[in-house]
Amino acid sequence: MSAVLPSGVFFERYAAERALVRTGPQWVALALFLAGLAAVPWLASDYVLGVLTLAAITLVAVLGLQITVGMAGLLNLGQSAFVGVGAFTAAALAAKGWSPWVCIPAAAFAAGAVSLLFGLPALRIKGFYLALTTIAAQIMFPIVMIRLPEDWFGGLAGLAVDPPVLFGITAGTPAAMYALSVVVAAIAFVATMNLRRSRVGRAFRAMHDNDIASSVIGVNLAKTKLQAFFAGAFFAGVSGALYAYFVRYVSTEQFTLWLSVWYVGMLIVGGLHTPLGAVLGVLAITALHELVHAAGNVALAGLTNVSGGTVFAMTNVVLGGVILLMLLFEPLGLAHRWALLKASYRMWPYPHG
Amino acid sequence: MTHAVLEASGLTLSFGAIKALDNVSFRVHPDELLSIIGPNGAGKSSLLNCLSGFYRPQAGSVRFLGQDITRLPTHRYAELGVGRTFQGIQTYASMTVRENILCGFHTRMTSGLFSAFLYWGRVRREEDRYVREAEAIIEFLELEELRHASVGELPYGLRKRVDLGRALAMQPKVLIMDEPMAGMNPEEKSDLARYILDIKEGRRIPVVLVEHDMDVVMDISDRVMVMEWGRSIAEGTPEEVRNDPRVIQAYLGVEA
Amino acid sequence: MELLQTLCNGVLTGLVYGVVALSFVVIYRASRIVNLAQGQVVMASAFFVWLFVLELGWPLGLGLVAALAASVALGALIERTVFRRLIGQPVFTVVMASIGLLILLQGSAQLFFGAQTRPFPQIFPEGAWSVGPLLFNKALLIGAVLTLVTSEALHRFFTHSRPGLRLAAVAEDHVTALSLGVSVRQATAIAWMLGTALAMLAAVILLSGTVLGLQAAEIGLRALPVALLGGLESVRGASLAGVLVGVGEALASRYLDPHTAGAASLVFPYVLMILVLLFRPQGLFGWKKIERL
Amino acid sequence: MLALRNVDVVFDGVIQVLRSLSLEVMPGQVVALMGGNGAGKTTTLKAVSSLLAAERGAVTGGHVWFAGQEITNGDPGAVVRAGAVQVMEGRRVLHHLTVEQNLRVGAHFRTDRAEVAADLEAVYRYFPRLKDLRERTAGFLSGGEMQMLLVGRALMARPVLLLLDEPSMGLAPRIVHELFERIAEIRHERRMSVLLVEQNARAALRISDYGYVMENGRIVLHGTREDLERNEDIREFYLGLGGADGRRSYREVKHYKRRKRWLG
Amino acid sequence: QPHQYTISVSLDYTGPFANVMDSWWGGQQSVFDWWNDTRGKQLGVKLNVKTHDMRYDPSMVARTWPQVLSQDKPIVFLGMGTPDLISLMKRLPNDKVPMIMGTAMLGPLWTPDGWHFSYRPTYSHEFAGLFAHLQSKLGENRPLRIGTVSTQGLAGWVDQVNGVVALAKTYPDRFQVVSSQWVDPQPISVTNQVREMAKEKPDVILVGTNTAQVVATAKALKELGLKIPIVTSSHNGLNEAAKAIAPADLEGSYSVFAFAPYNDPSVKVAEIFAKYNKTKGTWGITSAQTAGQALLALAAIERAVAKVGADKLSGQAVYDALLAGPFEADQFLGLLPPVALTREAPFPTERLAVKAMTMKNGQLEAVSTDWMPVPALAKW
Ligand SMILES: Nc1ncnc2c1ncn2[C@@H]1O[C@H](COP(=O)(O)OP(=O)(O)OP(=O)(O)O)[C@@H](O)[C@H]1O
Ligand SMILES: Nc1ncnc2c1ncn2[C@@H]1O[C@H](COP(=O)(O)OP(=O)(O)OP(=O)(O)O)[C@@H](O)[C@H]1O
Ligand SMILES: CC(C)C[C@H](N)C(=O)O
Ligand SMILES: [Mg+2]
Ligand SMILES: [Mg+2]
Repeated sequence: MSAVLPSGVFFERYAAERALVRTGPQWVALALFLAGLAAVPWLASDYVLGVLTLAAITLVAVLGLQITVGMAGLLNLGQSAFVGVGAFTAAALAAKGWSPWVCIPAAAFAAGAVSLLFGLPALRIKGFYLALTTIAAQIMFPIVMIRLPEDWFGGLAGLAVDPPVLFGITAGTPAAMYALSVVVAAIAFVATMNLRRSRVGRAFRAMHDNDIASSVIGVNLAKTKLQAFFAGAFFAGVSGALYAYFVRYVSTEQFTLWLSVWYVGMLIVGGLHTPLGAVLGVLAITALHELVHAAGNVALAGLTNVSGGTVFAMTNVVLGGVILLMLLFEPLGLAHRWALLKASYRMWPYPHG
Repeated sequence: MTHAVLEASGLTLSFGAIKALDNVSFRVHPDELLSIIGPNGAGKSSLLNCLSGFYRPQAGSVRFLGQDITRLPTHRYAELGVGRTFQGIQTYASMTVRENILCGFHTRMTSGLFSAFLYWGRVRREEDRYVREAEAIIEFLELEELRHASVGELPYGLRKRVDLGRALAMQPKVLIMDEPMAGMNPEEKSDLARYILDIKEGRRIPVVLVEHDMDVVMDISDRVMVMEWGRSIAEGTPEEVRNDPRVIQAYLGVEA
Repeated sequence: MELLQTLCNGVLTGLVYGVVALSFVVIYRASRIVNLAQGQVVMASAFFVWLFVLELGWPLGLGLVAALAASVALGALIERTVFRRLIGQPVFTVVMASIGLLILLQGSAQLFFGAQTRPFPQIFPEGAWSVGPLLFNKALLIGAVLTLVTSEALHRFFTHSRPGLRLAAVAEDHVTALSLGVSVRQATAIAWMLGTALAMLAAVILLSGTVLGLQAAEIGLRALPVALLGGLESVRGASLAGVLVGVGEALASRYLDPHTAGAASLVFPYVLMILVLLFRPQGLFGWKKIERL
Repeated sequence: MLALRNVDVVFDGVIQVLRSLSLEVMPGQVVALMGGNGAGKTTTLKAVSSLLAAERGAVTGGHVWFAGQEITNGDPGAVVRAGAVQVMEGRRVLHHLTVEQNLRVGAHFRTDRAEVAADLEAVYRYFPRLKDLRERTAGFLSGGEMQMLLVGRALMARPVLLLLDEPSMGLAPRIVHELFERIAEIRHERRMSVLLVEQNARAALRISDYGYVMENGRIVLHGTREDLERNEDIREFYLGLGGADGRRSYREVKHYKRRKRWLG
Repeated sequence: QPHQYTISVSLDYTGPFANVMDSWWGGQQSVFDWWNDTRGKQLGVKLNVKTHDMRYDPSMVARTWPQVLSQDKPIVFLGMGTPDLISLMKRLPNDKVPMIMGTAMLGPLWTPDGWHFSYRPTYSHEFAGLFAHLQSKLGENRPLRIGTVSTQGLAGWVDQVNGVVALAKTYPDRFQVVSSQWVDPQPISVTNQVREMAKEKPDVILVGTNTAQVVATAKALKELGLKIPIVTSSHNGLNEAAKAIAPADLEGSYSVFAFAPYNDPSVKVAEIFAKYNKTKGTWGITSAQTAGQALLALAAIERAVAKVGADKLSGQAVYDALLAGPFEADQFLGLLPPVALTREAPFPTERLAVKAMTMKNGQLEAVSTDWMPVPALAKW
């Protein structure tokens, strides 16, 4: 569906038309939204702050997934292994006393580099088969990490991480971690949007839609696939670094296939075709997750004859159910719903374009 | 006729027992529109695929502007200036018309992954410049109304036009087209014929055209090559070819 | 001799992977659905067996029939509520749906049955037969024979019967199949019923006389590389790839694990799969992807 | 035989493609459906064959009747069994099956084995090229060969109504000519009706009894073959016959747009 | 009015240990309810216990923790497993909340000056206690030959083997690891590996991972016609395995842990559990282990009340109490040996002793009535 603008809005320059924020009301909405984000630490409890922090950290990884899976069409079920590589890299460097300014980028590059290894098969392997090589990354991750020399990544023990120190301030409080994570997530979001509207992002999408035609158009498929893996894992690395600072400990058990599956689930629910989908998906699933969790804890505290297992099995039931319902009734995700909503609002009262 | 822009010599290509191309040679000269016709399965598309680097001939060579490009990787063909459109639909369904066309500029543009994240300075200027060029193509192909329409939702004929737009964006030094007119009505065909002539004459890009619509082929070609069973069986002006009994027998049928 | 024993055990274990892989393949081959939740389906079937045979105490034969019926009913339910509605959607969406299903089934199993480990009935005889110096685990040997027989029967069904041709059309492209009047619904229904029946067989072979818990679903992840190695479209390929993986794993466990502290046999199936896919992207016997311009 | 009454089709809940479209095909009749790109011809066929649902589309108003039964938003399988078979655009052969297997899938629901075998021979007679290629994997055929296979496959279902979406696309002139002769022939042999979407209007009209012209999801003109062949606009835009004299060369087409619309 | 304080508890109702959670929580819940009813009343203290489902997930712990701090304001936190340890270890000293574990510890967590404690040492220590006992019973003067079955990929599992290897290195004349086999977490058959191992003639086979592997190992032994005792840790004890295979097939196998067998007549907690338990859990190894955890917390609280008074309890007070010298066994109702905590390690390193159960004639019974001392082990 083509973008419908409010009537009366037109552009005199192509550049203005391609800007991410285009109309006055959009600027106002953006400002309000940012103000809201900034106000959270004063309004929310520590727990909610923690939840939002983790959501922001997760968002970075899911944005990466949006690039690899959504834009480039390379199914990746091993994102959490790449997050893990980032987390371990950041933790190892932080333990040596490096600042976050070094650790976070280093984590990103390390994860990106490792992803190239698993991206290589993508040069030959396609579609669903590719998903399996990424699962392989996931399975090999703990096995390799544990076997590496202990003074690299802590071996079996894993690594403890001190809170990040930024601008001379120790970001140990929930509010500081929140601020750091949200800012990074915002940067990641803008970067993803930028990628989408520029040459490399278009090459990703072109390859997704029609790889062989793209090669004849001049897209170097090998390079582009590796770039797509790299970009997705780069974000995963950043997410991993933040995660390390947030949990303050990294060990291999934290980066499971199950988590990778979750990332993909969030992307599905949000809609994998646009970065907005990643945002909506992470928010929706996090909210739902917390809701079920909270209800479960209440039930557990109140009704002692309810088995905890029963109450909490509902988490998976509800979340799996939501993914299925989305696929059945809105396969393009919440982002599509959002776009339709905007369109029908703009075209109101005419129901059909 | 001086040197050839594109030159194939002795191209041979088989798939198992099937000989799709059997020692095919020909040249495309500057400022010329060469049509290739022939019955279904004669090997026309296979030939074009060899010329654009998608198939690798088992024998023979392809020379482009004097350079032997037979063994180059596929994407290098585009970089050097071999542009093409495809048989059937090969556009990018999830992108808008303008994005499809911008994809054609891929080899001309230079921005990389990290500069794309930033979208600042040089990247932004580059995007601006190529959007302007894309708009010129959109205007040329009269797609203004649809520049933001998603190509997957366009009807067949318009997608073919987008395909042409994308090929033009490759800023080709030779344009290869595989059945661009298929699925169009005479009016649309005449539009497209006009575009093709404009491309050849206005932009001075030589064109290699595979097409089954004889009216079009005979009207707009400078030269016609006829293929059958993977071989070139006749070559000449449209007039010569039209009256060649072999061509009539193999291809045109009694009608023409 | 010991090497021979290692190989035999590898073959038997491999055929267990094979039967699970077969259940992946059958679903794919009949409906073009890659069901990542197949491990969970196996687990669910196992729970049904436990339910009827041990919990309700039905006679073994009756219990197994009831469990089979329940598994197939589950398959039909999944097909009706989820995959039938996704007919015509891209493969990607379908894979995603199977991920949703995976999470849902894992949760539901815990909800209905709880997470504790429980016994699984002894369905095949216990212990081992010795043939000369070689030992064959009875349950695995019977399972292996069942696997081979089933796979051959299914192979015939898919390649030589008219319904098989119909399923091939569906596996190729839903919309085309629809336009030919092939009922994609029927195909997906068949796919799921066959797939769950096979999952039930797999559960019985896998778990006979051991413990059952939510972790049983992990067999899915062990069998997935096997299915891809054989080629998702190839019924016979599944058991063959299973044997390859089983033997390789046994050898790796014996000769490499001591030097890698157990890493070798764990990653072996994935490494083998990736290596083979690099040379045959469609798996050993899968359909080659056709790329035309 | 087939009747569409005031059919509206909407995709995705918001994109309306057909607007109150009505059309009729009588038994044994060949009806041509013409119109520019995007007019909604393919969509019309899909509304009949009930293939809209797979693309998130649906008939939201009006009725589709076929062989005395309402099939609006019906089940595609039932429609095929009732005898209406669509040849889709886009060369949708079953890539990994052989040519012959493709043809057999076309007859998958028929139990009259002998007749099926006879029909297979008939298809090979209509398209001798397919006979040469019978063991070939369909995905490797050339574009035109695929097109023949598609038509052949549809015939294998013994349709009473054949819905052809641009069958001549990509076929060599001689084959087009033969194809239309075949269609005319088969239609007489089997008293089959055909709803023919065709850009090659000259060839199409020659074998048609009646024709419709679409624009923007609506029928804007319809009439018998003679009526249409006499219509100035049809001659100019669809038959490519400029005015009264013969064809105008494609070389001489002017730059400015001359299109005249029947409806805004 | 009694003074009210909160104890926060980490549970796992949706992660890998959900299967034992009813009994797990039951052990803690019944001890706390009993205490509130009896000694708490006397002391004028009421403990509110808040449970949190941490799903055995470190990120869940990390994000729940600030909330636990600000809302529960706990004076003690009862951890459940590794995720609690790794995400909180570094924070606890700042947050001034002591954490008490009920599980055995792992080598990598053996660090000084923490605020996390367990009455149990590492799994390897516990095994060592049993191995020492078995070695002394060998009847001949040679090392005990140990085979291990475990899985790569999960740190806790690998560490159990590492600790035992370290044990053998420290006492080469008493213990020897003759074969280490690595298998799938849910193995289809371990016959190959067990046969391989049997060539080295192990006296015992250590399976520390999970019940599935215990069952698979027992089946393989039976298939091969071998009788080698299996040694398991507490959380996948023999009674779990005995659900799947005839007890006869586990004959002679051991389960070892640093608390008394739950069915030992001297263990008084069993009665408390029978009276106070509100969960679906049953009295067994799991509930005994968490009851011990609760008892240690309560012992520290009582000591703190004595020191600072019922109205001034705090995390700091409980922490100080934990380190203020050994707790004698009589405080633990027969469940635990004396517990002596120091700053040196998160678990007692002195006066360590374990008990074990073995399968005899299809019944689980205590290996010895006395606590079996654990040989001293250096950090590995
Ligand atoms: N990749 C391939 N694998 C196997 N056979 C092929 C392949 N590509 C083409 N062929 C075969 O080569 C022959 C020539 O095909 P090609 O597509 O070049 O024909 P064409 O002249 O373009 O015909 P049409 O006009 O019908 O498009 C055909 O018989 C086709 O089946
Ligand atoms: N799945 C879809 N979703 C949204 N819009 C669609 C969809 N399919 C078709 N359309 C729109 O419906 C209109 C009619 O399309 P249709 O394919 O029926 O045209 P057509 O007459 O067959 O054209 P052509 O001659 O190019 O094949 C077009 O504008 C197209 O964009
Ligand atoms: C619950 C326990 C048995 C878990 C394990 N020992 C751990 O600390 O993680
Ligand atoms: Mg062709
Ligand atoms: Mg159409």
